[in-house]
Amino acid sequence: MKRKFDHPAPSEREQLTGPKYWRSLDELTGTPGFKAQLEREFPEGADTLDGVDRRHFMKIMAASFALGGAGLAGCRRPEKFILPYGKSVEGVIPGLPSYYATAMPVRKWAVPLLAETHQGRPTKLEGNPSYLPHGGAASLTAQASILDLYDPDRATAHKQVGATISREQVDQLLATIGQTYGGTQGAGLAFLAEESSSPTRRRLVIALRAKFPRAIWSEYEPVTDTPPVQAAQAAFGAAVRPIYNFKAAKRIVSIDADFLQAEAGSLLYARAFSEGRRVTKKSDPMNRLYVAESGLSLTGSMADHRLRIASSHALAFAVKLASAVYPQSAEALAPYAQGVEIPQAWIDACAADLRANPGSSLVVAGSHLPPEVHALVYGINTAIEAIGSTVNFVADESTAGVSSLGGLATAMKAGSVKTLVVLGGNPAYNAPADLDWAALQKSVGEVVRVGYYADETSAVGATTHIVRAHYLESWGDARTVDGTVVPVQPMILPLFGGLTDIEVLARILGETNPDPYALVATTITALSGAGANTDKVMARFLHDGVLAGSAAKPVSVRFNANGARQTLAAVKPAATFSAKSLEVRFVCDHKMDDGRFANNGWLQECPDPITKISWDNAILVSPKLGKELGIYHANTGIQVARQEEAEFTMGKENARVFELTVGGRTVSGPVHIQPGLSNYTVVVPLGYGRTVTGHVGKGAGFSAYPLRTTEAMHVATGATLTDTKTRVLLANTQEHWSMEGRDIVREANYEPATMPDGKSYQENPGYVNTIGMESHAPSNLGPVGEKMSPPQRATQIPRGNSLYTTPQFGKKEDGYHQWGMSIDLNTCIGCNACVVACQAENNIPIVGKDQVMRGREMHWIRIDRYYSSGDIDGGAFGGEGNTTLPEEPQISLQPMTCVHCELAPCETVCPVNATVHDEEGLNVMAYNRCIGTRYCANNCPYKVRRFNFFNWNERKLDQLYLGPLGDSGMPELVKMGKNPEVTIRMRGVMEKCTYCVQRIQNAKIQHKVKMAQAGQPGEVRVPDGTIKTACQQTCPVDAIVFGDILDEQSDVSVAKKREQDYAVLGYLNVRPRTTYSGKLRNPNPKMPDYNALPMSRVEYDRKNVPQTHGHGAAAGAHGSPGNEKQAEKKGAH
Amino acid sequence: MSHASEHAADAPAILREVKPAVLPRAVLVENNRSFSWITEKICGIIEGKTPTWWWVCFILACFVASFTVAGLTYLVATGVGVWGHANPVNWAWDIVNFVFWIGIGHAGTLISAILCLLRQKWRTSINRAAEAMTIFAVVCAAIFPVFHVGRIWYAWFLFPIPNSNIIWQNFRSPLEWDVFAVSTYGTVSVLFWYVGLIPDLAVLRDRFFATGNKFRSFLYGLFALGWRGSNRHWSNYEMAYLILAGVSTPLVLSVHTIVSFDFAVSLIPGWHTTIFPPYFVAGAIFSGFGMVMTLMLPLRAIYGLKDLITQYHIDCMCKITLATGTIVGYAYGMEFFIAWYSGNPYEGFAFINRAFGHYSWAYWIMISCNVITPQFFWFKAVRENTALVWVLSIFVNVGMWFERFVIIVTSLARDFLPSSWGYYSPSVVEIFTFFGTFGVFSVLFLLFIRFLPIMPMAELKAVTPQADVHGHGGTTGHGAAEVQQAH
Amino acid sequence: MSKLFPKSANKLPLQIIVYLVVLAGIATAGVTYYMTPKYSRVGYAPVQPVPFSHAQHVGEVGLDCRYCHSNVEKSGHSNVPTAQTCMNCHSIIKSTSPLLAPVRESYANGTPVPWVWIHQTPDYAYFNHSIHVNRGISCVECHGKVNEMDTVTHMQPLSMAFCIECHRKPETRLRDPKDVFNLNSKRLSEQGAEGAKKASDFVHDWKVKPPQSCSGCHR
Amino acid sequence: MAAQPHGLIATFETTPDLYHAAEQVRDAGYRHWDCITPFPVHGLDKAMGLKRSIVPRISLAGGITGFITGMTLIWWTGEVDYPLIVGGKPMFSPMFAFPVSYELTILFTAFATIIGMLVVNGLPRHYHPVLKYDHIVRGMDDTFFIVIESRDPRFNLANTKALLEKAGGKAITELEP
Repeated sequence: MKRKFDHPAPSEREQLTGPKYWRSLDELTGTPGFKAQLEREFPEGADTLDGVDRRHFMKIMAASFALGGAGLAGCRRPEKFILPYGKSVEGVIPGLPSYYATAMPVRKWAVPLLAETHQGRPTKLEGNPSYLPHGGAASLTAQASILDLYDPDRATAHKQVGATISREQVDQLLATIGQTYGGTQGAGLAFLAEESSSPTRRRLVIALRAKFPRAIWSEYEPVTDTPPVQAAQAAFGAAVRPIYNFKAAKRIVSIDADFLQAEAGSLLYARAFSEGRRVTKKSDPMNRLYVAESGLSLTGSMADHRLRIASSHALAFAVKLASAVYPQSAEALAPYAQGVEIPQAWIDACAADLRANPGSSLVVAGSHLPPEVHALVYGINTAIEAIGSTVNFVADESTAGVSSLGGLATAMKAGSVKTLVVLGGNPAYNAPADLDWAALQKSVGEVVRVGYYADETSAVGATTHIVRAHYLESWGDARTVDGTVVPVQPMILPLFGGLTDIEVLARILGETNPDPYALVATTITALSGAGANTDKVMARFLHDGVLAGSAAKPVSVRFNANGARQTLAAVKPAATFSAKSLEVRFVCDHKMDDGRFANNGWLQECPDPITKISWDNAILVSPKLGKELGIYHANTGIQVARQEEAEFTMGKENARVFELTVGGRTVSGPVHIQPGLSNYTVVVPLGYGRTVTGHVGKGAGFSAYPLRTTEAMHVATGATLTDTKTRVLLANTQEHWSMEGRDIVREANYEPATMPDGKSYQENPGYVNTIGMESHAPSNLGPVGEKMSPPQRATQIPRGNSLYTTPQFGKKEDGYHQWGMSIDLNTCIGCNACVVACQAENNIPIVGKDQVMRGREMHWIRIDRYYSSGDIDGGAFGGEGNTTLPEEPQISLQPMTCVHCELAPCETVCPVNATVHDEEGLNVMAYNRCIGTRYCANNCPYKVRRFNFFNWNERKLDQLYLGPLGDSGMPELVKMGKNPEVTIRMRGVMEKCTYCVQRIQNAKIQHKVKMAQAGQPGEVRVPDGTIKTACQQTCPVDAIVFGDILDEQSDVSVAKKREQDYAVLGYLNVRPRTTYSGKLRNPNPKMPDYNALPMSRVEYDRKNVPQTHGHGAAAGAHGSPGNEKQAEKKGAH
Repeated sequence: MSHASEHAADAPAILREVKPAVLPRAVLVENNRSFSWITEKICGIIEGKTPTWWWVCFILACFVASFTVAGLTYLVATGVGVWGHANPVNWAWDIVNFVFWIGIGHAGTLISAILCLLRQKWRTSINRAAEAMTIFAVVCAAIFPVFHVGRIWYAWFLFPIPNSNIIWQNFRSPLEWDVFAVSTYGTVSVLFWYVGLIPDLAVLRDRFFATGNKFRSFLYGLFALGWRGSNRHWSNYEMAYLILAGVSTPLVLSVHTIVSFDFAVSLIPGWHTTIFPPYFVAGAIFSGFGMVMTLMLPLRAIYGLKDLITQYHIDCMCKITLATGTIVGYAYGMEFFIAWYSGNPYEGFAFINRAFGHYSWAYWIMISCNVITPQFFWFKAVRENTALVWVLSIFVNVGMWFERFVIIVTSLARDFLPSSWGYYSPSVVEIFTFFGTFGVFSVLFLLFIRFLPIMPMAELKAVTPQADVHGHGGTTGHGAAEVQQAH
Repeated sequence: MSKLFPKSANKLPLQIIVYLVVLAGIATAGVTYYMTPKYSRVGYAPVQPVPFSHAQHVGEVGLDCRYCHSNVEKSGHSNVPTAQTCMNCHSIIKSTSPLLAPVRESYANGTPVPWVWIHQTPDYAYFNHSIHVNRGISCVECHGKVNEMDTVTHMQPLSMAFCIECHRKPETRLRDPKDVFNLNSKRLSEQGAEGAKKASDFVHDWKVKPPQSCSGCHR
Repeated sequence: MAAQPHGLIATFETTPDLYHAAEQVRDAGYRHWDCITPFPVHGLDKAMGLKRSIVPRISLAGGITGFITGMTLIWWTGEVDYPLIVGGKPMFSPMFAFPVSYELTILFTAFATIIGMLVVNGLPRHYHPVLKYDHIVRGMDDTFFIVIESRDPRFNLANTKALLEKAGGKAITELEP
């Protein structure tokens, strides 16, 4: 379905006439009419953005249509106009999207993307399938980044001391800086930039250093996602960084490393990890993941064995593991683990497992950990023969010649900086508190800020604010984590005349041709080797979206134990922690990153995958610490469901506000009890509490940056929490954490237990069918239906035991396809990318914190997160198991969206036929027929229907309750980003997942058109794989498969045929078209915390199987060995 | 007795002398009031000067009703979001109030229809007011399903009106059944009430004409359709009335059955249960009689209608309340039993959660009001203490409201997937909107008692002893109050 | 009392009922006619900024629809030609006509010619031209004989009923694929028994099953 | 109008009086006559010799129409005109069509009953000679009348008056037409 537009070679005209813009806009820019139209569409100055020319729906194409004013032509209807281009635009067919390759730069790496544009407006981003390691996946933030482009709160004008200046003046200013400091060799000139992987920027920086040798070039990122180079320097004597090959790793140990989410290249790693995790048949191997961590990360949630340790104790853990893996080192290392309790049995069994799999094991340490841990890990990886197999090292020169923020600050304090150019970043918000950046910046005479937003940094003493272009407006380049060069290609002219970093640098440098396209072309041509033809290289580069063969080559490294040991020299003894002296772990937020996405509504509203809190961050504390702090709330008299993890009063999390004090610095924030945390580690996500930001980000969360110092950027110790006795409401989207022993997520262990019980995957791949009501009830399909093949079942809908005969799809009106989906719970890592991808594709509005608190979030797909501990008590009433929060939960994640039931209960109850089935098995929703009784949502057992309680699209989120007294209408800028293929829903209608019906229909139409034109009009069935739903397309781990279940060869049919395929709540006989593949866990029987059954299964057995109390063997078919295993587990501690 | 007398007329002369022992007969109109006393009493309420208390109540009621008007205006202007609904509780006070009011309405129909069919003559004194109550309750009830929809301007989609979108309604939906059931119920109730009013309107027409108030005479006359008390008319009229009563009886049962289908047909644990139809009907009768007592007892005191609404009536109503309350209590118990016996963990949890979960407070209010309160009616002393009966009847009303709340909200708040569990609490808007419906009801009821005969005069007269054609009833149709009963 | 109501009053109820019935009938008929797309859309023929005559260009000159609406076979949206397309000829023919001033202006500086949009589908209904014209549904089915129109006029109601009618019985509307852009051609079903046979073969061979459920048009 | 009066009206004070008088008028063979009572007097139909009302038959017809309307509507809209797959349920089934048909049965019965009753009774008829009678107000209250209409073939001013007097009627008056 997706296709890339093959860019024609640049014409000669361009070569001669300076500025070169995005290829296919090129012709446009030549026409004054288009420019005029652009000006009208995207007026400069945000104040006019709300626009008088109001258009209602996004069906209208950007440049080809516009609806005239509200004037009525007679009384029949408003007159609308068709506004065609003045001159035909090559390659643009109104009504058909074009696809272009680009990439989103993230710190030292990038996500290659494919942008869908409608007449010059990018509307949706997907991963670029040409970049094979990502397989067309995109991350959560990449999916959401398109919203920033259309953010009405972005900086819209270049400003100098408050006054708007023109683009020409900006150019002049930059040239002046270059000229001024040219004479001083750059003395007095300093740059502070974000990290970047751009080869062009690198080239320019080198040129900069040559031209201004005395200028300071510094880079700063508040969070680190690549391991410290000094560790590699010490261990290998080379500036290298590791690239992991999780696909080859059968045994993985993560030391506080959230490689599925927080590390550079997480997209790549998640994908590779899932490939080692995916089990589709008995012979498939499954990797095993050990995680030792302080917080509860997504990686931790996937762990087969999880050890809660303080981040400060990661060194001790690494030491112990190193000692166990390589006993020769034990003696020398022993002192570094002193005073830290780490269960030796855990380490020994884990180490034994690693040793047993040489060359296919891998140990990963979190980037935030100090170099000594990394050095040790390099040693361990050497010992287990990981280097060269599961981890490779590539040269890393990114830190060469780069000053740190601290270095820059020293220079600024000394007064030696006269002009500071801040490229991106937001140091005034996120610099370490001990630097007092705001004051420092004010002390500098001239601060030129290049920023996308007029933010904190622009607000404190920036003399000039230059609008920075969004990456979708920029020419640039970047490298993925494996070093592959990818283009950053603009989809649209800079809406507000923004500049890119490279353009700024080029202009300061006084480059003869500061046009960013030329800059990039020069770099790429050079990278392609001598004698390359720029035009050809660029055409190929932009078409593919990757520069072939540019991936970094692995270098061979030799572990140098002595060098590594030197890193340990300065190590101080590990602290011990208690409620009086806590460890604070600052984490890069799942959604806000370091705060850069603060004004991105999609991300703000997206719930954190673990805490399920949206719009806020919280101080996360363990249940044990919660008890000691006295915030463990009281139970209701008789507990009928398990204790809730947070205090939900009136359905809203009413969190207590605590002051968190570290080293005399204090911030206050709400406390959220988070099972799975190290007892005395407090986890604080960064990126919230922005003070100068747009409407969306204002007031979201609190900033933890004031607690951070240069010395303790990621982990701080000696913290205390004090109750402020106040409370704040948090928007938590999931009130209850326990599955309550229900058969919702069905799990099994991959391998049989030491005493086989028939419940493991290897013993019974169809284990999912032994759980749930279906397991002991007659088949819903009835004897006839049971014998049918899946396509027959899909079309003939066997009556089963129903009173009614069901209408068949196999009639005259029958469709040629029957759609279905399968979701693999085993590989889903809960990254939320699908949630935002769906939001972008389907024009799903955000509703704001207040409405999320009420439970009115609109996400069509959500990730349900359950904890299970096996402690649940069988009876509903009371029982200790029901009244305590697990400290060590197992996490089960489940993407949940409309499952398109064949016997849909929602359809039956809709009085107006607004939701019915189509002939291809979709449960469709006709918005224009819906009157909004909400009965369907009530009757949906999966609770996936979403109601437009207000006119989310037309009203401001802070004025929802004002009704007609509030402002109405969607800002023009926001309208541009909407998908024209999907109706914008008005208030009062229900909506839900459609299986991306617009993609299905377009694919069917395009296929039919293609076949008709090819003379094979009878070929109407769309080949498998053509249609991908938005969630499927972006899923980094390919957990979602969608397709035609009539085609027995299709991926989805194959997935559904697997024995571990089951329907959630299957006993209801609603026959969902979306089925799930059961989750597998792969624990090591030799581990002390080994569980013979997954905890959710233990809970299921406890709740549903009559208690046998010690007579497990006699429990019969549904026996409950979980109880004994549970006892074992408890005993082990 | 009258049966015996009829034959006496044809019996041999000798037997006429033999007076059979008179069976004690429940006195429906006490103190042997005459026909004209009844007319005067009932018409007097309408013809008299508007009492001050009426104005006070009316203005107060209008004020309260304005809450509903304001609440609904705000709702329509802004969106359903102004209520407290959210996933997973997409129905809450709106449907609670709907079922509550519909339930209240049922006693009215029941009193007039079922008791009419069963020849329970004691119904005559309360049936007019009860029917009025039905209609006004249906008005209040209808507000909620109509306004709870997200796009009220498309509510006409609910009716099978041909249009250029050529799409029809889904007749598989209980909500569509509801549309027909409630609109039929409303229509038939109004018709039944109106038919009953025709002879009384004729009385008022003629009385106003006699006193020279031509305007009011005209108005009443317009609706009296030229009724002239012709016995040929009475003959058809009585038959029609009987048939209306006959169809109203299955109607009233079907309406609440269908209302209960809204829940029973769904698959939510706590809703999906076959006991609902009888249980809802019993509950409706229960709440309806509660409301009848709540309304009639003060009226009886204010207008001095003790001779018309006698202790016997109160006794009967108390007993029905007791019976239906006990049925409802039985249903509560049965639900638990079935939930346990079905072995369905979702079902079992739903009921345990009702009693002991987050909403247990509502559950126990419901139990104490609906199951425990009516048990007081076992005692004659309680039944004879009008003030106490009135207080208890209010508890019944409260309890039945909570019953609907418990069924709807607790089931939705905790259904299949714990990830979607939630907690519903109402917004100020819906509290006021609901509160206001009592104002709407009161406004209508006050208008009713001011402008329409609150009791069916013709029917009352027909049950007086002197209405008997064989003269056993009393001395004379014009007998003054002081004339003692002949027997 | 009867003194209140004259004798004539007895006839009134019947008269009122008769009047009401008549009134209701008129109202229903009126609503059905005046408030449905059959009335509210059909016949809409706004004045366009340039008095472009399809009759002249198609009927007389013989231009193919696709000369101007060049993407109709590829895209869901049938494009209105750019000024450049007009200028292909009009830079030579009538190159100074004042009526063509907006086109020339548009060509020169890009200001779009504000053509009034006639055939609008509602925002929630998605119509795709390419699938129809590629599979035997002619322009004329929805747009009427544009080749004979001096001013483009809305010819069909384009209501849901209109769409569904054809989707239910595609064989009655199909044309030979080569006739799709020939607005004077006849439907297969109007070409006698042979045509009807062709139509039913068309439906069978091309697997023509137009969607009749919501998802076909509403997304 | 000095012409033929509408009829004669006689007053009776009690129900037994009326009852017996009615029997006499009935036995005298009058057909166009009527009793005016403030309430339905039990047994008077028999005394007047009235046949069973035909209203029930109209009601029955209404009910059957209602039921058929419901079933047909649902069958036609769901099975014939626009079949849609809804919740995997059949396009038409009497099961789910029943509640609506049932309600329509009742609705149509009620309409038929009331309209039938009014038509049979010749109502609304706001003008009627009886209503012009001065004491009609009491007839709505506590008095009973017998009216014998002059269009009755047996009507004879004197004889009829005598009959009424004999039957115990008081205040026998001619009614203006």
